Amino acid sequence: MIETTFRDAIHRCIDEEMERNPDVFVIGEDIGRYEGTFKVTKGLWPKYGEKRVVDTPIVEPGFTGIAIGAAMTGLRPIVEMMTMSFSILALDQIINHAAKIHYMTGGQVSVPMVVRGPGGAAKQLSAQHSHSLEGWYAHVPGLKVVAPATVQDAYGMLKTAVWDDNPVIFTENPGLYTLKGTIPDDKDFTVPFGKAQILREGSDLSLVGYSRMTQVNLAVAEKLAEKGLSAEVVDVRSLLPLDTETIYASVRKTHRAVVVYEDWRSGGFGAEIAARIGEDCFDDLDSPVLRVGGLNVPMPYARVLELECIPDVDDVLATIERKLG
Amino acid sequence: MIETTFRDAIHRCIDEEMERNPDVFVIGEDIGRYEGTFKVTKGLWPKYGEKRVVDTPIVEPGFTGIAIGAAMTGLRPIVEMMTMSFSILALDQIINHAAKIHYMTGGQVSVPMVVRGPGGAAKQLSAQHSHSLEGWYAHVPGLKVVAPATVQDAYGMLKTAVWDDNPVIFTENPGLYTLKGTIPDDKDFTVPFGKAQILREGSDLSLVGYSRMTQVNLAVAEKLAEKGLSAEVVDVRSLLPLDTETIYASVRKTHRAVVVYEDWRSGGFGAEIAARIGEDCFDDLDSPVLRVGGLNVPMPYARVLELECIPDVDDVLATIERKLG
Amino acid sequence: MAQVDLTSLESPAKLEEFYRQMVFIRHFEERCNVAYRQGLIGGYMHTYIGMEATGVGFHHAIKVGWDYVITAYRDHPQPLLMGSDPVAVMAEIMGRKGGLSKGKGGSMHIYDKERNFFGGWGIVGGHTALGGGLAFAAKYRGEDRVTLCYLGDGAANAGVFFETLNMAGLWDLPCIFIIENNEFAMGTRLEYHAADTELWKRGLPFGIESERIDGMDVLQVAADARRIVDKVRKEGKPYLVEVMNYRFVGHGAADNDRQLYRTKEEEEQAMRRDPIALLEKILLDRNVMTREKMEAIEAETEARVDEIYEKAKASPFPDPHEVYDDLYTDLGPERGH
Amino acid sequence: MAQVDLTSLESPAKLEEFYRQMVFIRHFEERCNVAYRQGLIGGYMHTYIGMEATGVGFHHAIKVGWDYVITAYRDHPQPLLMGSDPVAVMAEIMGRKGGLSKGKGGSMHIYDKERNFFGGWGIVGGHTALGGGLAFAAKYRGEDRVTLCYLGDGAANAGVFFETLNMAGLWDLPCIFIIENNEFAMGTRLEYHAADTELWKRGLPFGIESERIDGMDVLQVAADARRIVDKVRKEGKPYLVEVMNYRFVGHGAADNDRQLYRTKEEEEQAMRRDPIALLEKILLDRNVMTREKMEAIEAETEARVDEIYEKAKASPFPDPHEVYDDLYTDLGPERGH
Ligand SMILES: Cc1ncc(C[n+]2csc(CCOP(=O)(O)OP(=O)(O)O)c2C)c(N)n1
Ligand SMILES: Cc1ncc(C[n+]2csc(CCOP(=O)(O)OP(=O)(O)O)c2C)c(N)n1
Ligand SMILES: [Mg+2]
Ligand SMILES: [Mg+2]
Repeated sequence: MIETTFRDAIHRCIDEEMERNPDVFVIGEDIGRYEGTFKVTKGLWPKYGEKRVVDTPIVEPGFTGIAIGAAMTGLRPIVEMMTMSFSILALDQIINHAAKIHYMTGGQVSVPMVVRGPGGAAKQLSAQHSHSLEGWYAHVPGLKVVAPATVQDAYGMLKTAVWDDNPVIFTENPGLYTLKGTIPDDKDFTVPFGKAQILREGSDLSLVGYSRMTQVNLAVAEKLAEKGLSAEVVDVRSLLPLDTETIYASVRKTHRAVVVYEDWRSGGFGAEIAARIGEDCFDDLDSPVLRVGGLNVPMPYARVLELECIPDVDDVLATIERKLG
Repeated sequence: MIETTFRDAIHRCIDEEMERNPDVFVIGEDIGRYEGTFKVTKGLWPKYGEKRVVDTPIVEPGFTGIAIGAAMTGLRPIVEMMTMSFSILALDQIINHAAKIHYMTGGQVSVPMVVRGPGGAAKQLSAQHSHSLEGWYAHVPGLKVVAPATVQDAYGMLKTAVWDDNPVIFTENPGLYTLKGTIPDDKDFTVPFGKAQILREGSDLSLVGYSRMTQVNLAVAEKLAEKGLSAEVVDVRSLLPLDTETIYASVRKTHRAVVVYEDWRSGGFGAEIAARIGEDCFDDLDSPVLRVGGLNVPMPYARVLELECIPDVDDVLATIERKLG
Repeated sequence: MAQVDLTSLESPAKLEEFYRQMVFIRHFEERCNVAYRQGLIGGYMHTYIGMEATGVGFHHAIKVGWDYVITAYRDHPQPLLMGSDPVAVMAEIMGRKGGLSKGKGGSMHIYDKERNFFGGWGIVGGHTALGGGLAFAAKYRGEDRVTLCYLGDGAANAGVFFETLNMAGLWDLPCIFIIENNEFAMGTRLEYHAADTELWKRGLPFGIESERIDGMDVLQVAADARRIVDKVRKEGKPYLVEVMNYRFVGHGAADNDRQLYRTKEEEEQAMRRDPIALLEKILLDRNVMTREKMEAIEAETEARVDEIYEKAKASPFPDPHEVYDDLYTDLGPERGH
Repeated sequence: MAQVDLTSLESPAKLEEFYRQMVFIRHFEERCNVAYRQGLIGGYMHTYIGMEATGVGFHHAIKVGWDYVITAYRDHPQPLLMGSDPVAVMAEIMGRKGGLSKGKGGSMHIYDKERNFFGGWGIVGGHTALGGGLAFAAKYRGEDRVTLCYLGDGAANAGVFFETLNMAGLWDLPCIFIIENNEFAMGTRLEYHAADTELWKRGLPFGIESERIDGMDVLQVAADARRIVDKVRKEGKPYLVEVMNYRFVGHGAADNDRQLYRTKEEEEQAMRRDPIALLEKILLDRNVMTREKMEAIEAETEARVDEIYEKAKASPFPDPHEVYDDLYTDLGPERGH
C-alpha cells in the first residue's frame, strides 16, 4: 500500500498510464509549464514534453473538439478542465459529439476520452466557478460519469476511465484533493464502473451520496452513532452506469434513505436516485426518501453565504431530525 | 375567442407585444427574410424591419450574448433558437451570464429576455437536433422555465414571458405547432407562471406532464376511461417556478401518480417531480410514483427507432398496466 | 495558373473520371430528392447539387483511405467518392438496417471509418474542431496524413472554427479547412451573415496561408487542390481555402422557399456555370469525349443509381430492439420508458 | 503621433488627475493583495498592478455615466475610475454587505449599474458578447453611447469573441474592443496561446479598423483613446485596439508561481516601464509637478486607501438569510437544502 492524497493518486495514475501507453496524452489549460491550477499534472510536462502534455489556449470548445477528433482515430486523450464549470462551454462538443459518435456511426467510431477536473465549490470562487455538473452529464446517454469519494477510488476509477473506450466524465471535488488515503502498490489496479460501495454498514438508515458528500455522510453516520442511530453509508461513485442494486439492497435493509448531493437541490442527480428508490423500493420504505442538496441559488461570494449553500454535516443531521424525527 | 393554432398564437403574441413596446425585438437565425424555419416569425420582418427582426449569423453563443447585453440595458429581446437543441452552444451565456446577473449584481441588473424555440423531437431529425433541454434549464436558479401544452397557454404564457424581468426559457414542442385551439380576443391576456392546471379531473390516478406530453396524457386518460379508470391530467406547464401545490393536491386525491416526459428518462425533470411527490406525499401514495420518459439513447434517425424512443399513449398505458395492474 | 492549359494536367482517363463522378453525384442526389418527396427519406436532407466540382476536385488530391476527411451534414458525395458502398450510403439516407450506420445516423450523419471518412455532422461549425483533432492525431503519430475539413460559409462564423484555426496555426496541424462558400447559409445571404464576404481572410490572423478559388471548374479545383494538399503534406501546416460554389437547389430537401432569399435570375446566372456543363464543354472542345459518350455515361449512371436505390430500398428497416445497440462499446443502456 | 508633444495635449490639471488615478489604483490594489494574504479576501482576485495606464487613458476618453464599460474579472480599477464609492468596491471585494453587489459578487464580479459599469465577469471571453450587446442597445435606441469592452490576450482566442467581432462589423455596433495584451494568460505566455502574437490583426477579417498601441505611457494611451472613442462615436462602427501592457504581479493573488512562466529579468525589464514612473519622469522633466508634490500625493493616497479599507472592513458580512435575496426581480427561490 502507498500512502498518498486524492490529488497525488490522480497524478500518479495519469503518469503511470502515460508511461504505459504512448497513445495517452493530456490536454488543457496551463497543465504543462504551469503544472495545472490545482497542480494535478505537476511534473508531467518536464517528463513527457509538449507533445504529450498539451498546453492550450483558453478555448474549451476548441480543445475538447480537438481531443474528440484525436480520440476518433484511437488516441486516448485525458482532457483537463481547469474547473468543470468551464466545461459548460464545451457541452456541445461533449454532448452532441463525443457522447453520440458511437451510436450515430452505428458502432463504427468510438471516443476513448476522459474529461476530468475539479467539480463543485472550492472556496469563494463565486457563481461562475462553482458548478456541480455531474448531474447534467449523468443525464446524457453515451457518456459514463463517475465521482469518486476516496483516494483509492480516485486512483482505480481513473485507471478504468483511461482504458474505457467511451467518453468518461471524471469529476474531482476540489475539497477532496488534500484527502489522505492509501492505494495498492499495483499499476494494474482498477475500480470498475457501475458498482456502488458500502463504506459503513448500518441498519437504521441509508445515507446515499457520491464525491465529497460521501465524506460528509461518513461524518454524519459518526454523529448519528453517538445518538444511537445506525446509518449505512452508500457511496454511489458511478452515476452512469448507476448501480441501483447496491443502493436498493441497502434501502431494503434499512427502510429509510437520505440522498445527499452538493449540486443545486432541484433537478440535481439526487432527484434521479430518489425517484428510483421511490419507484423500486416502495414497499420497503418506512418513510419518504429525503434529499439534501445545495441551495437553489447561484454560488454567492461571501463566505458566510457560500457556507449556507453547500450541504454540510449539520444540514444532513437537521434534515434527518426534522423529517425522520 | 379566436380560433388559431399553437404556432399562430405564438406569432400573434410576439406581433402584439412588438407593436405595444418598441423595446421588444426578435433575434435569431433565419427569422426575418426567411420567416423562421418553423415559420413562427413569418411576416414580422416586412412589418418591423431589420432593426427589430434581427437575422443573425449561425452563432448561438454570440447572438445570445448580444441579446443578454442588450437586455441588461432594459431592452426586451426575444431570442429564437432555430431548435432548442442548438441552445446547448449558448448554455454558457444563458447559465453563466443571463441566469446569474441579477444575483451576482446584488439586484442591480436584470435580464428581461425570452429564449424560445422548438424543443424535443420533430420527425427524424436524429441525434443532434432532437433534444429536450427543459429539464437542464429547470435545474438552474435564476431562470424561469415554461413548457405550455395548449394554444391558450402558448399565447398567455409567452405574454407573461415577454413582460417578465427575468430570463425565461420558453419551449415549444414541434409536435404542437399545428395544434388547434382558441385564445381570448384580448391583447392583455396573460397566463401566470408557477401555476399548474388540471385539464381533466379524475379520481383514480394523476397523470402529470408538460408540453406535448400533456396532450398524450389527455389521450391516455380517454383510453383509461374506456377501461373504467378515472385519470386526472395535471399540466405542469411551469417547471421553474414549479407549482407543487396543485400537483400534490391531485396526488392526495388520487393516491397514484405517473409522471410523463419526453426527455431521456434518467435524470430528466420528471425525476424531480417524482422525487418531490415521493418526499412530500409519502403517506398519501397507494403505489410508487411511476415515470414514463424517453429512452436513454441519442435520438436515432430511422423512424421505427425514433418512435421507440418517444413516449406515446401506448407506452404510458403499458407502464400503468404493468406497474399498477 | 490562369495561363496553363488545365486539361493538359490530367490524363483523358482522369478527365473521364471527373465527369463520371460529377454525373454520379448529381444523379444520386436527384434520386434522393425524389425519394424525399415520396416520403422514403425523412428528417433534414441536404444535397450537393451544383457543388460537385469542389468535392471531386479535392478528392483527387488526397490519398484515399489514408488521409482524413470530415464535413458537415451535406455529406453524401464524400463517401461515394471515397469508395464506400453506395448502397450502404443510400440505405443510411433511407434509414435502413443496411446503412453505413445501420440507419441510426441518416442523411446528416454518414461515416465510413474504414475509409477514414469521419462524417457527417449536424451542428453547424462543431465538426471543425474534430477536423483539427484528426490532424492533431496524424501529427502526434508522425504520419503524413492530411485532413480535409469541409465547412460552409455559414459555419465559417462559428466561434469554435476560429478557436480551431488558432490551434491549427499554433501547433502546425496538417489540416486543410475548405470553406465551401455557396453564398448562403440556409436562407441567409452571405452579405447578411459575414461582415466581410471574403471568407478566405479568416485564416490570416492566425498566420495560416489562405486563398479563394473558383469551385465551379473541376479542373481548376483539381489543380489547386493538388497544389494545396501536396504543400500541406510536405510542410505539415494548416491551410485555408475558400471555394466559391453555389447550390442549385434549396438548402435542404424541405426548403421550398428559395424565392425568399434569392431571385430566379440570380439562380439562372449561377447555373450558367453548372460544373458538369462546364466540364462537358471542355471535353467537347478538346475532343476528349463525344456527346454520345456523355449521353451513354448519363444513361449508365442513371441505371446505376436506380439499381443502388432499389437495393437500398430492399434493405429492411432496423428492428425495434436495435434502438439499444451501439450506445457504448461495452454496455447496453437501461431499457424501457 | 510620435512627433507631437503629448503633454501639451493635456492640461496640468489633467496630468495631475492621471497621476492621482494611477497612484490610487496601485495603492488600492496593493491593499487588496495585503488583505488577501491576511485572509480578509478570498476566492480568486486579480489586480491591475502595472496596467494602470490603459484603464486611466481610456477612462478619460469616454463620457462617464453615459458610455458603457464592461470588462473581465480584473475589474477593480474601472468602478474606481468611474466614480463608484470606493468603499463599496472594497467592501464587495471583501464580501461585505456594503459591497456594490452586497457581497454576492466578490472581486471578479463588480458592477455599478448607475454608472453604466457592467462588470466584472469570470468566464474568459464570455463577456465580450455582452459588450457587443451593450453597443447593440445603444445603436437600437439611436443613442451616441460608445461601449468599451476590455478583454485579455487569452480571451482574444475565445470563439465567442470572434462571433461578436463578426456581428459588430456586420451591424456597425459602436463597440471598442480593447485587448489588454499583458503577454500572459494566467501561466501561458502569448507565444504558446496565439498562433500570431499580433492580436490586433483579429479585427481585420471582419473589416474592423484595428491597431496596436503602447499601454504603458498614459499620455499615449489617452491620446489614442480619445482619437478612437471620438471616431467610434462619430462613425458608429466598431474598433479593435490591442494595448500592450504588462502585469507586474501574479495572475491572481493566489499565483505564487511566476517563475514557471517568466524570468525575473524579464519582469525587471518590463518594470522599467512602470506607467507611474514613466509619468513621473514626464511630470518632472516638464516641470508640471515636483517630487515633493508627488510624495504628498502618495502619502495622501495611502491614507485614503487605508480609510477606504477600514470603512469597508467595518461593513458587516451579509446575514445568512440574504442568500435568498435577489435571485429574481419578483420571487424568492425555494428555501432549504
Ligand atoms: C449550431 C447550429 N445552428 C443552426 C443550425 C441549423 N442550420 C443547419 S444548416 C444551416 C445553414 C448552414 O449554412 P452553411 O454553413 O453555409 O452550409 P451550407 O448549408 O450552405 O452547405 C443552419 C442554420 C444547425 N444545424 N446548427
Ligand atoms: C472559460 C474559462 N476558462 C478558463 C478560465 C480560467 N482563467 C481565468 S483567467 C485566465 C487567464 C486569462 O488571461 P487573459 O485573457 O490574458 O487575461 P489577464 O488575466 O491576463 O488579464 C484563465 C485561464 C476561466 N475563467 N474561464
Ligand atoms: Mg452555405
Ligand atoms: Mg493576459
